[in-house]
Amino acid sequence: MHISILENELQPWQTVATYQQNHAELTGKFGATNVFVGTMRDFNIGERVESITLEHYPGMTEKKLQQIILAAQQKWVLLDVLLVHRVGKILSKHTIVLIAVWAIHRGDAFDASRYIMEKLKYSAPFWKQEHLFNGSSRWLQTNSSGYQAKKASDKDS
Amino acid sequence: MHISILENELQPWQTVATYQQNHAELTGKFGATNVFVGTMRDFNIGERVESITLEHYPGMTEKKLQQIILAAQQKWVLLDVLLVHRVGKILSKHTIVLIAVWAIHRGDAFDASRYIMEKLKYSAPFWKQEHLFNGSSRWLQTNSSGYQAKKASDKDS
Amino acid sequence: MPIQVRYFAQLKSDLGKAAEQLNSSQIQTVNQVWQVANPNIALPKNTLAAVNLDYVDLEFKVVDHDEVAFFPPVTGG
Amino acid sequence: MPIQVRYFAQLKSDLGKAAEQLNSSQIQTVNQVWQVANPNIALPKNTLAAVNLDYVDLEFKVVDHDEVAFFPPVTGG
Repeated sequence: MHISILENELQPWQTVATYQQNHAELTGKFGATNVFVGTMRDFNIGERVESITLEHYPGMTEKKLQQIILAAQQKWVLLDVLLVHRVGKILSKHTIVLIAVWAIHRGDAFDASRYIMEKLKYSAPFWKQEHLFNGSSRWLQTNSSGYQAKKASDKDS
Repeated sequence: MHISILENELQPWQTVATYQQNHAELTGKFGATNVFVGTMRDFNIGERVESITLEHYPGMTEKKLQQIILAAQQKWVLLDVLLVHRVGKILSKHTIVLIAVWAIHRGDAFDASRYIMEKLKYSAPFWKQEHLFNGSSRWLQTNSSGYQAKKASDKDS
Repeated sequence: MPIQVRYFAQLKSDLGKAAEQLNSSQIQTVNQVWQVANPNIALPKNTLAAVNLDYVDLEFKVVDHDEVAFFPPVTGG
Repeated sequence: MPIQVRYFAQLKSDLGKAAEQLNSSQIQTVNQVWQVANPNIALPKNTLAAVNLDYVDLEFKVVDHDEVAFFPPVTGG
């Protein structure tokens, strides 16, 4: 398990490739890798967004993310999990979060990625403040209702 | 939508990064990307596997994969789908299949990736012949029961 | 009528042939394609069939110039 | 008893403070931490609380040197 809270730009595919290269002990063992990447869109709630500031609660963030991944490891057979989350100022089009799960079987990789992402959205102490092109800023009030809810009401990534 | 049947080694993360770079029209629009990668393991059904030969039915393969992705696009709101499947001789530890889905919302990206992968496993005309380290070869008889089935009986990636 | 027949994977190995052409006015269904092409061999259980690149059942009607394929359960991905 | 209090995100902006230390023998619960720290302000609806980096409810008992945090619903990912 590797958790990283990153202040700089995140290159998701290069990060996964490098991580996999540096963990040669996994090679030949995993049959299924699932990677989820959350990216900042240009638009949100009808407004053009220039950037966000992602605040978090240092210490609690890492603890909570670790608890989430440990819970996933209890539920599914996982070989490794990499979780990287940006904080600070993030420009539109940039990566916000990366979750990579290596497993023997695909069911575990799919289920665990999804579980980790949902738990993160609802319990990891991150807060987004959006900076609009019109110069104003706003705190996001709630996160999306997630994949379990009706798809039509799923307003966020 | 892009479907590729590949005779040469597949570098999954570089492939996704390059595809995304070459599709600048997606940038800023997608909030969620899900990538599934299936990789050849060292071991299967208790034997050390040196390589596989992946046979397919040219023409039907492409048609079937296209039908699967079109069906996914009917079910979920997707911005783009990339599917690359190896054929021919594949060494242990090498990538077999890559499915990348770009969507606005994460629920769509997760659901569609999973759907495409399951449908591919059960209906795309690919066949694996395993070459063991003891010199013998065997055709795989059935694919795994998938993620819907009991996890304990899920014997394949 | 000429019908193209193709075999894949273990079925191809077991039969020792990958493709053949049939010309018979007797053939109406996919099942009959198999019977004419392999008169002494029962169609192996679980064999899948496709006509012109789409899955069909064994009672599917074939017509002139169809491509009929027989193969074992798929194991890709 | 000394208790560290922290605020995040919009709550921090609204209150105009990020952290403070309380010293009061009156405090037994998280709810009382808020009341002593913000005597004239009702705890905003949906506010979440954590003690020593774990979520708690408002009746959770605090002890000396605890770090108590208040913040709005999270919106990461």
